[in-house]
Order: sequence, then C-alpha cells, then structure tokens
Amino acid sequence: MTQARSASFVGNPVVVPTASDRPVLKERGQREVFCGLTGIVWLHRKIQDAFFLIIGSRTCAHLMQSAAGVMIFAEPRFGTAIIDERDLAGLADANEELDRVVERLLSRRRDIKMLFLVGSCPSEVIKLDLSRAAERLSREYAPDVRVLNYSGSGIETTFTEGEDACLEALVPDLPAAADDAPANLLVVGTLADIVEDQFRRLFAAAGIDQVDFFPPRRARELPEIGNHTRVILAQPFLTATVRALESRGASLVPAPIPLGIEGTDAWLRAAAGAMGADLNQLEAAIAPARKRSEAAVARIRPELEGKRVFFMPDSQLEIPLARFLAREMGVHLIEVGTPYLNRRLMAEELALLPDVQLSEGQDVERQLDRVEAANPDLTICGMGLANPLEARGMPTKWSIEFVFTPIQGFDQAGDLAALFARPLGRRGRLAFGGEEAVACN
Amino acid sequence: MTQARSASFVGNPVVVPTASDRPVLKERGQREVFCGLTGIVWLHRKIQDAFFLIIGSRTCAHLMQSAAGVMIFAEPRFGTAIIDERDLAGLADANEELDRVVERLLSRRRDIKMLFLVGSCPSEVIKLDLSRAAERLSREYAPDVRVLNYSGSGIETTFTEGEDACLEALVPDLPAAADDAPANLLVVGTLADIVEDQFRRLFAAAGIDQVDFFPPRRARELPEIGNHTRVILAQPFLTATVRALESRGASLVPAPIPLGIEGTDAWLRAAAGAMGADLNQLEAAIAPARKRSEAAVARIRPELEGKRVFFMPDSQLEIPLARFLAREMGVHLIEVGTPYLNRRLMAEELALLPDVQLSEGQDVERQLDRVEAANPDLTICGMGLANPLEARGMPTKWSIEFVFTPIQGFDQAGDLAALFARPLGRRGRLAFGGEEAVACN
Amino acid sequence: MQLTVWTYEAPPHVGAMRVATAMKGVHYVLHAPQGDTYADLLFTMIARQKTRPPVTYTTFQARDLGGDTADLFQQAVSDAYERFAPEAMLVGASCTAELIQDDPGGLAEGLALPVPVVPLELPAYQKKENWGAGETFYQIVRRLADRDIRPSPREGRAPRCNILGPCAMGFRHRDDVTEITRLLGLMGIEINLVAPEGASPRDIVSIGNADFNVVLYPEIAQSAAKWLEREFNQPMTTTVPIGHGATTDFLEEVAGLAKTVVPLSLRSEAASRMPWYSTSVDSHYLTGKRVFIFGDGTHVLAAERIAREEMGFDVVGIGTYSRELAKPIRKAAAALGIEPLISDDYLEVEAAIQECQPELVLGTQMERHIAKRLGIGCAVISAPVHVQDFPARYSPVMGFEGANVLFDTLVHPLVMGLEEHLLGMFREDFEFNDTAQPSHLAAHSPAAHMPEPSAISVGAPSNDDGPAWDNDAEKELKKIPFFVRGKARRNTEMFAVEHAITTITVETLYDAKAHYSR
Amino acid sequence: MQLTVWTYEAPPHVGAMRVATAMKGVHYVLHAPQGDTYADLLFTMIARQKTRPPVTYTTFQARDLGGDTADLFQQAVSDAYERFAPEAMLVGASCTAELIQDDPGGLAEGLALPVPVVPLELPAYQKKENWGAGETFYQIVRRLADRDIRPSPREGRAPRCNILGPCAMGFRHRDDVTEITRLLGLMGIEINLVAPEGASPRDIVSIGNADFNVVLYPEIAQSAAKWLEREFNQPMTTTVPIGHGATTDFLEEVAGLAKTVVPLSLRSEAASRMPWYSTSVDSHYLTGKRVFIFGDGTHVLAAERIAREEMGFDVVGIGTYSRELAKPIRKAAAALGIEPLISDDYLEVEAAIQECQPELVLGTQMERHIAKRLGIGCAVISAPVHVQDFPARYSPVMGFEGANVLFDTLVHPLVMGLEEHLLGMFREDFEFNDTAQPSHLAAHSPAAHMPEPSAISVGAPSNDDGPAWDNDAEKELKKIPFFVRGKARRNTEMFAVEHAITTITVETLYDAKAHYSR
Repeated sequence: MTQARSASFVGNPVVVPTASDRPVLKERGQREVFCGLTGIVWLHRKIQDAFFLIIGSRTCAHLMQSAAGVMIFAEPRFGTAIIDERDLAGLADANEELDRVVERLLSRRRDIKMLFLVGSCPSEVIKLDLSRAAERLSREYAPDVRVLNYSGSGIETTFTEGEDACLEALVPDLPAAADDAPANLLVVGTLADIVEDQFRRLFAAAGIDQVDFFPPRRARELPEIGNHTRVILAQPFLTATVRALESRGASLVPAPIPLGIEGTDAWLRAAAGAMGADLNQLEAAIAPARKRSEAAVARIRPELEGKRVFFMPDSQLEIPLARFLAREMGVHLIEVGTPYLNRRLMAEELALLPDVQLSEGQDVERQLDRVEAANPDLTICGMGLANPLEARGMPTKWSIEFVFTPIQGFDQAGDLAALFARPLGRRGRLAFGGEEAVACN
Repeated sequence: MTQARSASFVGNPVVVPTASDRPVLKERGQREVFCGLTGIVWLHRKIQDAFFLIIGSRTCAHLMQSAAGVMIFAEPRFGTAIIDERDLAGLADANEELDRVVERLLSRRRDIKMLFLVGSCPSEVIKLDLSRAAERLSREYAPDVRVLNYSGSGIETTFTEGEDACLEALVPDLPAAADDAPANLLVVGTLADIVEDQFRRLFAAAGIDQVDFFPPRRARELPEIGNHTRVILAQPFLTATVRALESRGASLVPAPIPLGIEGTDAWLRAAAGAMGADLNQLEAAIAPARKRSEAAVARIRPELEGKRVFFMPDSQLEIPLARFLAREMGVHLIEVGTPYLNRRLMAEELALLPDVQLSEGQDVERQLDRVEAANPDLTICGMGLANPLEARGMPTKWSIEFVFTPIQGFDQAGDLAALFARPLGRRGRLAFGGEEAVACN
Repeated sequence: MQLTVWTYEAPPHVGAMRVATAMKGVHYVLHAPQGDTYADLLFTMIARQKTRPPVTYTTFQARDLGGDTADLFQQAVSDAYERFAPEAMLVGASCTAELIQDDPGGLAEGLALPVPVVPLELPAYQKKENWGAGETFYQIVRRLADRDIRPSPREGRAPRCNILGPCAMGFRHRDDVTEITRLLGLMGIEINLVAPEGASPRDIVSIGNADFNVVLYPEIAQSAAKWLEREFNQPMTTTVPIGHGATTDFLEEVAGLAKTVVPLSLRSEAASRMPWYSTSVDSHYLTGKRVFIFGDGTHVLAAERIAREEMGFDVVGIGTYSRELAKPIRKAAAALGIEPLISDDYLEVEAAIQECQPELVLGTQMERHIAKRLGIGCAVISAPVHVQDFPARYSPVMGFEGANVLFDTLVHPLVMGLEEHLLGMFREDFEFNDTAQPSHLAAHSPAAHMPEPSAISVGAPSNDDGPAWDNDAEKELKKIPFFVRGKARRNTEMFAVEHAITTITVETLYDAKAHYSR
Repeated sequence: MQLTVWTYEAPPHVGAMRVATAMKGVHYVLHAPQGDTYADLLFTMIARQKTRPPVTYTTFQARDLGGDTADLFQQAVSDAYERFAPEAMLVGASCTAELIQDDPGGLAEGLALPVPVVPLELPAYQKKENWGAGETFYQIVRRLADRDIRPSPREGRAPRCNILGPCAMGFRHRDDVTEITRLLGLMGIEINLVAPEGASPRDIVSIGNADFNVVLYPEIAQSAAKWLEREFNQPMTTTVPIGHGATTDFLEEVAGLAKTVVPLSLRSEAASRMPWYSTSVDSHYLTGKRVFIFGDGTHVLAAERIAREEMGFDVVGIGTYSRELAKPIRKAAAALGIEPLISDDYLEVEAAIQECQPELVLGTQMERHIAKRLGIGCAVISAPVHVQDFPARYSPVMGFEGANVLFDTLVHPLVMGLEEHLLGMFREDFEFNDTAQPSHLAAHSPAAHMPEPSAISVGAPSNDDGPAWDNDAEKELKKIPFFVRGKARRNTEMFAVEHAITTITVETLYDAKAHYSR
C-alpha cells in the first residue's frame, strides 16, 4: 500500500461556510455540569501510581462516589479529606489536620508515587493554601512521593477543566530537554492506552519516533520539554495546560482534534508536518487504517444521515464531535453548546464546522426549552438530564461517554459513529417508546 | 503427656445390656433409599483421576444429577451412557455402542487414569456383561487407562453398598505384597483427606508407619496386600470388600467404627494391637487428642442428653452412630434401622449398643407410622423424607451428611456431636415452628 | 447409547409424578426398584414441598425378578388404595419395570377398585419428562372429564376459563399462576379451574364448564387442550405471556376468546417497568449484546422475543431440548437467519456456545455450568429446575411482574455500561485485569482465570486448526476487555479465514474490526 | 478533617432534595455552585426517575463571590416560582453557600411570594443526609399542618393512619410502601396520606385527619411524628416491619392503635415463606453462621433480629453510621455481649470486619467492597443506594413479602449446605481449590485469589504481631475450606494468645478447635 494520496478528505464532505469569528449565543443562568473534580474519575485510572486527595466537603466526596461509584471495581485511588466544623471554627489547624490525613493515607498506601491535593469550592472559599501545603508535604515525603496541587472547584472549573488544571500543575515538573535535543512530539490530553499504542505505531511507521504522551501512565515517566517540543492536542479542553507548556518553550501545532477520519487525518498530517516527516511516508503509513475506517464509518452513516442533533454544553468536546457528525455522518446540527469556547485552540475545528447555532455557557431551563421546541433526534447531554429527555421520547447520549471511551484515531472512528447511532438504533429495536411518559414509580 | 491410661472409656458411659444375637425387626415393603449408584457422588471426588460411567437409563442420569447436582461445582467426573430403544431392540450392538461412548469420553478427557463401568438396574435386567466389556476396553486402552466394572444397581445394592461394590472391584488390582513384607495396616472405607492425615499422624506417633488407606486418592496409588496385611474398617458397609480382601490373604481386625471418642479409642487400640505396637507409646500419642475431644464433646452433650432419636435405615452407619449417641451423648434411642445388618462386621458395635429396637430392611409407610407415634426429638433419615417430617414439627437430620462430613477420629468427635445437635439448636434459635404444618405453596 | 454428563429432562414417569403431585386426591403406584424413590427429593427438597409426593414404589429387588413382581405390584396398589383412599389412581412402570413387562394397567384393573384407575404407558427409552407430564395430564382429562358439563349461556355472567399447564416442580409455575390469575381477574374473567396444580379428580370432571382454555405451558397442557378443543369446543390461547409484549398480546387474545376488552391500564407501557427500564439511558449499553438462548421450547421462544424486542440484544444462537417444539424454534431461527440447535446433548450445546462466543447466555442450570467455564455471564430462564428456582420471594416470569423479573434477571450478569467504558479505556490499569468482574457481583473473577477446567472439554480451542496469531496481535487482543475479547477473537479469525490469511497480525485484527463494525 | 474513601451519607441538602423530589408541588431553590448539580443524577439515573428533581441551583461562580450572590439567589427564587408555580417552596444553602452566609431564608422572605416558603437550616459541616431529610420533613409538616383538622369520631368509620417516612432515593421505599399499604388494607385500615412520597403541600395540611401515624423510617419521619404526637395527639408506631416477626409485631401494634384485631391469615406462620424456608432441612446449614451487620440504624436493628431469630445466625458484629440511632444499636449489642461500632469511617468499618472474620456480611454497597476484598459473602440490606437497589421487580424489605425477599437475599451469597460438606470432605480435590465458589453463582472466584488489592489497606494481616504459625500448621489450616478458614485462623490465634503460645502448631490448631467447638 505505497500509493501516495492527496490529503483531501475522502468521506462525504459537507461543504458549508465556516468562519472563526462566528456568532455565539452566550448564556448565563443555571449551569447543569459537573465541576472539575470529576476529572479524577479518569485521571486516577490513567496515572496509575497517583492518588488524588480532595480537600473539601461531604458534598465533594458524595459527588465523586455518585458520579464514579457505579464505575468502580476496586478501591479508588482517590479520597476526600472532609472539612468539618472544627476546621471551620479554627479549633483545628487546617494544615496540621491535612498533614495527619496525608500521613494516614501514605502510611497505608505505599504504592503512591504522586499525590495531588485537589482544591474544592469550600477550600477555595475559605482560602486554604494548598500550594504551600503541597510544597511542605513534598519536602517531607521526598523522594518517595511528589505532592502537587490544583483546584477542581466548581466555582472555577467545569468538568474537563479539572484535567486541564491537573496537567497544568504537572507541567513545572516536566524535565527540561537539552537545548540541542531533537524535536519531540508531545501529545497532550488523556487517551485510552490502546489509542496511544496505535498512534505510536503510526508515527513510528512515518519515521517519527520522538513521541511522548501527557499525562503519562506512571507519575515518574514525565516527558522532557523544551524549545524543540511540538505540542499537539488530543483533547480540546486544555487551555491552561497549553499556556504552561508554551511558557516552557514548547510550541503548539495547530490541528483539529483527532476525532473521525478527517480529524485524525488532519491531526496526523499536522503532527508529521511539525516534526518534518516525509509526507509520502506518512501517507503510506496511515493509508491502510484510513481506508478500513472509511468502510467502517460508511456502514454506520445511513443510520445517522439527516438526523437532527443537539449538543448541551458539557465536556468541551462538543465542537469536534459536532464537526465529525456534520461532515462525516451527514448529521444536521441544531445547536452546539460548549461550557467554554477557546477560539484559538478551536480555530481549526471552527473552520471545519458547518454553520450552526453555537452557544457558550448555559441557562439550563431555557436551553431545555429549546430542546423541547426542536425535538431533536438525538441530544448529547449530562447524566442528570438524559433520562428525563428519554422519558419524553427524546433519545439521548451521555456526553461523559466520549471522555471515557476510546474514540480517537482511525481505528476508533467506526466506534465513535456507533456511539451516536446506538441510541437511535435502540429505539428502532425496541417494541416500546410509542407512548408518552407515564410515571411508573 | 506420657502417662499411660487404661483403655476404659472415659466419657459418660451408659451401661446397658448388650448382645450380638439381639432380636431384629425385619421388614419388607417399600424401601425409601438410594441405590448404590449414589456412592459415585463421593467416590468420584475421592479418587481424583477416576471416571465413573454408568451404563443405564435416563433415570440413572437424573438420579445422579438430582442427588448430587446441588453439590457439584465443576464438571463431575461421572456420566451416563443412556441405553435407548435402538439398544433394546437390538438395532445397535450394545458393545459397539459402549466402545463408541468410551472412546468419545476418553478422547475428550485425557486425565482419566481409571474408568469404572457401573452397572444399573436396566443393564442388569437386560444382562449386559460389563465385566467382559471392561476387560476388552482395559486391553484396548492399556497402559493409559485401567477399566473396571461393578454394579450400583438398585435391585442389588443400597446406597453405601455402591462403595462396597466399587472397592470390591478394585481389590484384584491391589499389588501383592512380598511374602516377607512387614505387616501393614490397611484402613478401608472412604475418609475425608484431613481425617486420613490425622490418623496417619497418630499412627506414626505410635510407631506404626506401614499404613495405607483404601480407596486411595489416586487410582494408581494402590496399596500392596498380602498375608501380613491387617484390615481395619473406617466404614461399616464393606461386606463384599472385606470378603475380597480376606481372599487376598489379609486379616480383619475386629473393632468398632472410629466414631466418637470411645469408638476412635477402641479402633486405634485394635489397630495398634494388631500391628504389635507398644500400647504405652500409643497412649502417649493419642492422649492429647482424646483429652481435647472430651472437652469438645462434653460441651455439646447437654444439648442432646435425654433426647429421643429415631434412625431410619439408610447408610448402614446407623448402628455406630446410634452407639455414639447413646453411650457418649446420653441419647435415648427409639429405633435404629439399617438397610442391611452384617452381624460379623457389626459385632463390636452391637456389643456396645444399648438395648434398643433394631430394624433391618424397610416398609417405609409403617416405619413412618412408628415415627409419628413416637414423635422423636430427632429423626435421621433420607433426603426425600426429611422436609415432610420437619413440616410436621419433627426435627430431622439427613443421613447422607454422615457420609459426606469428616466425622471420624478424636478431632471430629465434637463435629459429629454438633451435627446431631444442630437441628435441635436451630429449633431453639428460631422464633418459628410453633404452628402445625400449613401449606404455603 | 448416548453419553450424558447432564440431562435436560427426567424420565417420563417423573413427568407423571409431577402431575400426580400437583393434583389433590390422586395416588400413583409406580412399578420401580428402590433407587427410583430418589424422585421424592425433587419435590420435598428442591421444591421444599411439605408432604411426600403421592407415589408408592414397588421397590422390587433382584431376588423378586423370579416371578412374583406382578403380585408385588398388585399388593402395592391395594395397600396404597387402603392407606391413601385417593379419588383416582395412576399406575405405571419406570424404566426397569418396563423391561420386565408386568402390565401395571392390566394388573390394577384386575383389582376392580371403586375409583378410576388411569393406566400410563410412558416408554422410558423413547420419551422424556415433559412428554410424560403431558401424556399423563391428557389421559387424566380424557378419562375424567364429564362430556355433559358445558358452560351456561354467556349472557349475564362473567367469562370463564381453565388455566392449564401449571404443575409441580415447574419452572416458576407457582408464581406464574398467581400473576396470570391476577391479570385475568383484572380482566373480569373467572377461573373455572387451574390444572394439574391444585385440581382434584372431581374438579377435572367439570373442566367443560369453562368457555375457553388458557394454556400456559404447551409442553404439559397442549395435548389435553387440543382434545378439549376438539371434544368440548373449548378454544385455547396460543400466546404464552412471558415478556411485556407477549403479555399484552396474550391479554388481547384472551379478550377475543372471552368477548371482552383489555382495560386501559393493562394496555399501557406502564403496566410493567420493562419498557421504561429498557428505554432508559442506563440501558443503552445493552444494545446489540450477542446472546445465545437455550432451554425448553416455551421459554426459549419467549426469551427470543424479549431479547430482541424488549432488551435490544442480538440473538446469535438459539436452541431447545424440547423436540416437541422444534418446529416453532426452527421458524424463529430462520427469521434470525441462524441455524437452530435442536438437541438434548449437553456436550453439543457446550460446543455450540463456545463456537458462538456470545456475551450472554440465557439458558438452564446446565448452561450456567458452560458459561461459568467459558467466563461468560448467564441468566437462567428455563427448567430443569434447581433449588434456586424456588425462591421464597414472588418470582414469576409470566405477566407484567414476570417482565420486571426478567429485566432484572437478564441484566444482572452483565458488566454495567459505564464500567464497560472504563474497562475499555484503561486496559493497562493494574486493577483492571481480567479478574475484574461486574462491580455489583460479589467477590468474583471470571472462570477464564481459574485453573483449566477438567471437564469433558469440547475439544480444540477456537484457533487450533484456524489461522495463527502472531505475538503482537495476541498482545493487542489482550488489550480488549475480557467481556468482548471472545467476540473479537472469533471475528478476527472468521475474517482471516474468509480472506485466506494464515497469520493474524495487528493489522488483521483492525481490518476485521472495521469489517464487522457495529 | 476526616479521610474518606467512601461516604455513607450525602450532605444534608441532599436529604432535603430527597424530600422535595418525593413530594408533589414543591420546589427547592438551593444556593450552590454548579458542581452540586450532580445530585440530579441520583434521582434520574440511579433511581431512573422520569423527571428532574424540582430543584433550582444558583450555580454561582468565583467571579460572583464579590457581592451579587444574594441577588443571584433572589433572582433564582423568583424565576423558579414563575416557571414552576409550586404550592410551596423550600430554600437553603449547600456547603459552599453556607460559608458565604447569604441567608437564603431571609432573602426569600423578602420576595413575599404568595406561597409558603420553608427556610431550611442544614449545617453541612455538622450534619448529614438523613438528618437533613428528617429536618426538612419536620419543617414542612410543622409549617403546613392545619391544627384545626382532626379526625372525626371513630364510630361508624374505618380506622385511618398516615404512613410517614417513604422518600425519594430511599432503600426499597417504593415497594415497602406498596407492601405495607396492602397489609394495612387487609387490616381494614384507611390511609389518610403517605408522606413525603407522593404528598403535596395540600395533603400535608390535612395530616391531622388520621388517627395515628405509621413510622416506617424513623431516620426521616421520627421528628415529624413526635411533633404530631405532641401537638395532634396522634400516637405512632415504633416497630419497623422488617422481617416476619417484626411484621407480625407491627401489625399487632397497629391493631392496638387502630382498636381492631389482626386477621388470622396475617398472624399465621404461612403469611410469609420465611418460617417454613428457614425451618426446612435445607436451611439447617445456616445455623450459627457468623454474621457482621452494618448499615443505617433502622435496617441494622431489623437485620439483627432477622439474623438471630429468623435465620438462626450468630451475630458477631453490629454497627451503624446513623449516630441518631446509636442508642438502640448499643442496646442490641449489649444484649449480644459485643461492642457496637458507631462510625461513619469506612476504614474503621473495614478494620472491624477484617478483625471479626465473619462468614457473611449484611451491609451496604460499601461493605460489599470490603467483603469482596476479604473474599466473604455479602448481602446488601441498607442505604446508601446503588442503581442495583432500584430493580424493576417488586422488592420490598418490609412486610411479609419483604421477609421472603430477605430470606433469598441473605442466603444467596452463601455456599449451600451440601456443597459445604463436599468441600470440607475432599479438600485435596484439585477442583475444590479456593477458587471454587458457590455453584449457583456464575463464573467467580473469591477475591482472596485476586492480586493483592491496592486499596488503602487496613494495615497488618491478622497474624503480624500475634503468634506465628509453623509450616505444618499453615498446611493444616489450608485444608480447611476457605469459607470457614478465616474463622479457624482467628480462633486459633485467639486461643494461642490466651494460652501464651507463641508458635502455633497443628496441635494448637486442634486444641483451639476443641476449645471453641460449636
């Protein structure tokens, strides 16, 4: 398979006017999204020797076990130091209390190599200085345990921004690359292990061997960073992390997110271009995977073509996902909400996205009124909102699934399409659903 | 603990007139007992590399899975070659059919070292010659698989007699000991592995090292036998096996069955005596275990003392068990039924057994009339009869449990007592049982 | 001869026992050796019945075979009549007695007892339990039903039916009857009798008093119901009300026969929780799960519809041990485009499941063993019964509550949706090895990691004679979570065979994945 | 600060949400940041409710903290009133808003809405979920109950009661209410209202119309019921009808309050299957199993009685996270002669269970994790709830059907009696290794053989600072089946310590066995 091909996308492109300064409906009102603490649900699985200690209230602890509880097999690698009356009344010294909790934790759990102190709404409001605590504890437990801190508080972060904050906190720990180090490619944002392996194989086949992934699978396997580092994003929500990486000398490779065939193709080409790889060799390397993914995606496209889809704002993945649906699956987008729009990081995505109502922020009641009025074929939304829509006969998809599922890259493009098709297919399979909601509880 | 003690029993002996030619109520009528096939349930666990292939009807297969099914974790090491119309009509040659089944079995299951062809009621009635088949197949599969046969048919064998028939079939395979071999002790009858280990330790401590157990844990570990072999029974139901062993030159050591402290003590002494061991050394060896067993049994005795117990005929263990209950637990025996009474093998037991109504054989309806009339505190009976008695407010104990539970030896004497006490204790614990039977299905 | 590890059905005389035990005032004298008395424990131990089955066994022995077994049988019949004073008696032989050809029917007739005696001819080397139960019930109805008893005119009275089929030792019959009786009550329909369960010979006499028959278990009641249709002009239901949809259809069918209408509340999707629970977003992950269904004909047919229409599964294998219902199973299989497995050979079923690599098995206690060995989830939906199939709690599989029970039962063995995702996402996590089981199941790990089972194995692993996997491909396969790995392996191998690939590489794995996407 | 891996209760405002969601016509405005909206999924996802909880969150952000959060709150209340037009409103703060001290009650009052507004003071750093639910319900009743409404004279009418306590997200509340309503119906008692579940503010107004109150969940209903007793002279029930015996006692108590008698059928042992199933010979093996019980106060107290009187277990550990019910738990523990564990520290519970080495744990979803890690069976008998606690099928734990459900639930995790025997008999059988699990459970092996859990471990294994085992003794211990080995190990070590034995030999093992026989 050495035949060189042009970079033009070969799916079923939907040609639409695009613009990066397109109008956005900005909303302010009740938001129905997780706070940044929720990122721990996947981060504690990704970085296997890290532990995440939230300094917060019972609400934080309950959020974590409710959002993650149904997904946890073994003991989690996270916990909460619950602030109580005595801490608030000044009867207990918060730092001493924290030291005691950390000591209990680390003495029981000696496999921890990195400990994140994670700030929460209450810890922010009472202005607990976790960065000083992290420094102190890091000194105390060096060299066994590195202690870092970041905030996942809901007054500052929304859902996936927790990962952004966590990675940002990690950046200062990245070892500096030598000035004469060869260029390296740093893929940033949590990916499934199997997807990382695939990308690594593709890059290797294209002659790019200096590839690192961030976050790493183990806390001590931190990639080097320097002026020759090319950063490419695997996830869209990494505003602060990119800023921090750039401050370490790295440069950002503009690219869409590697979702769908088109996104993956452009992403790989952008990475290869930035690394100065031979594009013919790249083409030869990726053609087989792209070709089979076209077949896989084409098989599912008829189930989605022409369907009307509404994205509630949740993970910041909404724009890349919408772009994939519109351009590769022929979906009609009704509204694409995002909790926060970073125009710079989303520039390549926005250039591809068809003309559609974009919204940023949320007033959940009004937005649900719009959903109701539009009666979409599929609504992508948070966990709390899905069943009430299903009960009204409107199929939904949990937005969190796109964070938890291997969907990036060619060989997952079919899976990604299938994720969207599943709720529609299910309605088709089931002999139910003709009736209006009737309370059955 | 070297203090020598006399052999006199130290529990709470009940002194009663005993006689080995005591009168027995012989009954003939409907019998409610398993056939000999059921022995496979424990034999296939005891001899781990043997497989038991029943040549029988669907009833045989169903009996096995019903009686044993609730107790089986993994795949059983038994199966049934079900005779069908074609075999009966002579359309198929039974021997060819059997060869085909055995080939299928052995080719799928290469861990089998010994295969028992087990006759059943139908195979006996149609006079299928399994011994010739076994010879033929043994030749064919030598040296990998030894093929033997015996009958577990219900027209010839009752429950535990299946083990007797199986062991009898094994006896010709025992290697002959050299004429000048030292005396060896052969403990005959299935015991739990842990009990074997205990006896082996006690015998070793008493200076008796030449001890073998039969059946062995693996089919190829057959003990030697000869004129110097002393056979002692761990189970009472081995009439044919003893005969076969005697025909190989072994001599039977008269002893009670090692149930309870008294039985175990006498059994160990009989064995040691037959092996010419030093009785002082024996006493030193067994005293600690006996002493602690006295404490264990004494703790349970108050729960059983004075209770009235009825044994339905089932496993042939009835007489030794009744002897234990009467003499060590102060139980009042109402009737002790046994499916078959071998006066020779039971001589030592009968000598110890208090005066009590003995019955042999069964007319189940009349016997249940007697149970009803006596209204015992505890009835030991087969699985099919227990719940109807429980429903009438009469506590029961499954007789099969005494075959499946490690109860022999000093360190199990407490467990044995507890087995009897449990149904009574349960009635005491539960807040139910005051009501007459009310159909609840 | 057939090599049998487990048998799906008992011999036919056990079917007769089930009918005798279900009824009141009946006694069955069975010419049989002592070993056959084991069957009592089915009823008193597995089903925890409080009384012994009304069965007398002659328990003849080898020494009786000379010639007095016929006397023994007559004596047993006389004694049983004396002792139990039944309204009617059944007489017959088990497998061994069949060989000695004593003619129980003739011998019993010779006694000229003052009650009806129904002779049963149940060929033990040909037929099995369900046939035996069906034949027994048919013979009883035929012998006892009074042809002069017919329903009064319909005007001014409620419609009236018989419920036929429920039996002792039946899979959930106890609660199915309660549920169906409740639903018929809500429809305003009177029950003339339920039989065999709870019916006396006297009740059977007036079986003709009903307008129509509700046949819950065709295996047991169909012969009798067809005879009643022919001789009494009683129409019968043909839909078995297992599952939400089938229950709805059943009620419509009943309404047709009863000339009434189904009340609105029973036509609503809220009549059971199945529609909502299955539609709810939490159930999306059930979509397209590959299931293999095996059991008795009635429950397999019902499970097939539920799996497809109510759970959203893909049915990838279907079969039954009920040869009597082979025809409708073949039809269902044809509609699915798959080959049905009509067999009572456990080893054959095991091989078929292994070949099929489903994600879930809906089967019997026997398939539970198979699924355990293969590390696949399994829900029990059919006889043969086990003590676990007689729970204390209300557990019908019929009617709307039955649909609720089935939803829970079918979902239980599966890894929950979000767990699936996390397992797929972070395969390398050291806590996510193959021993990680559905978190709602206690202390478990899949059999895949148990020592190789010593069972009669079904032969070669799936890739023994197929294409070989290279090292990298094997490693890549291991990155796939255990609950879909079997399917991935199978698909890849099928793809390789179709494309004449002899060595499977990582590329083959992904080519196959794309090929079979969805 | 308290290190928490799992928390047994949510914060108190979630308790308030449970009450608001249970009721009709109520809306709750919660001053809280966006993260707190996660609580919606408890209701819509875990309990699969079809509508969002009637809760508006202000979702203030860091940038709002300057000063306009009070305005934000008032705006949210106004908007919510406009949009949802509730009959009554609840207002309050979550943990974060509590710190900024905006006074939701005062702010809402300032709006002078034309409906009752109940301000909730739920100290988030002090109190927890159940207290929050109880306080909310009490405040609602206190605010809305019309003191002029009292029952008419008893003559000539049926007795009438309120059922208090059932709530959204309650452990089996949905079905408990159905079961208790059914039983009260059979007693001829009318239900004035059920609350909070299903009650509107209007219904609460006429709460005084009942003769007495049935308190199903003291954690939630006790404050309100005590107030009603004081202010309305409504007596209340004190027996919680979980278990056969407790249900019987409850019905007697109700009959006393209602001045009526319990019908014979409800006094019979056949009212549930528990008595017969537990008496039946198949259940003898349950006798003396050592169980550890932990959960909320109500369910633990009930489980303790059931375990002892109805299952025949030995209760060797008992505890609760409900500090409100510590007193009766202490009393129960004293009667058992054991120390109760009153704690909401998961790690402490874990340590207690490990120390106790029970054969079965009756606990919550959290103890399920612990039991899994220790390779012990566990049945879930109490909140906190999990999606598995909202099954499709009818699954009460109260009343007679609740007793049936509990019998099945408590027996399920155990190895069945005859299996126990075979496992004990042939330990050496290569198929009987420690991975052999109860045969009725699918594809499992105990956690004991899973890779050492990476959990926050509760420290040293039981013999680290105790007597050492010699080689032979260790080997002998391994011959004991896994499901009693923990107990044997513990007993032997206790015996060794008591007798100042530093090295445990085979003889020590058997000396200890004899010492602890029974």
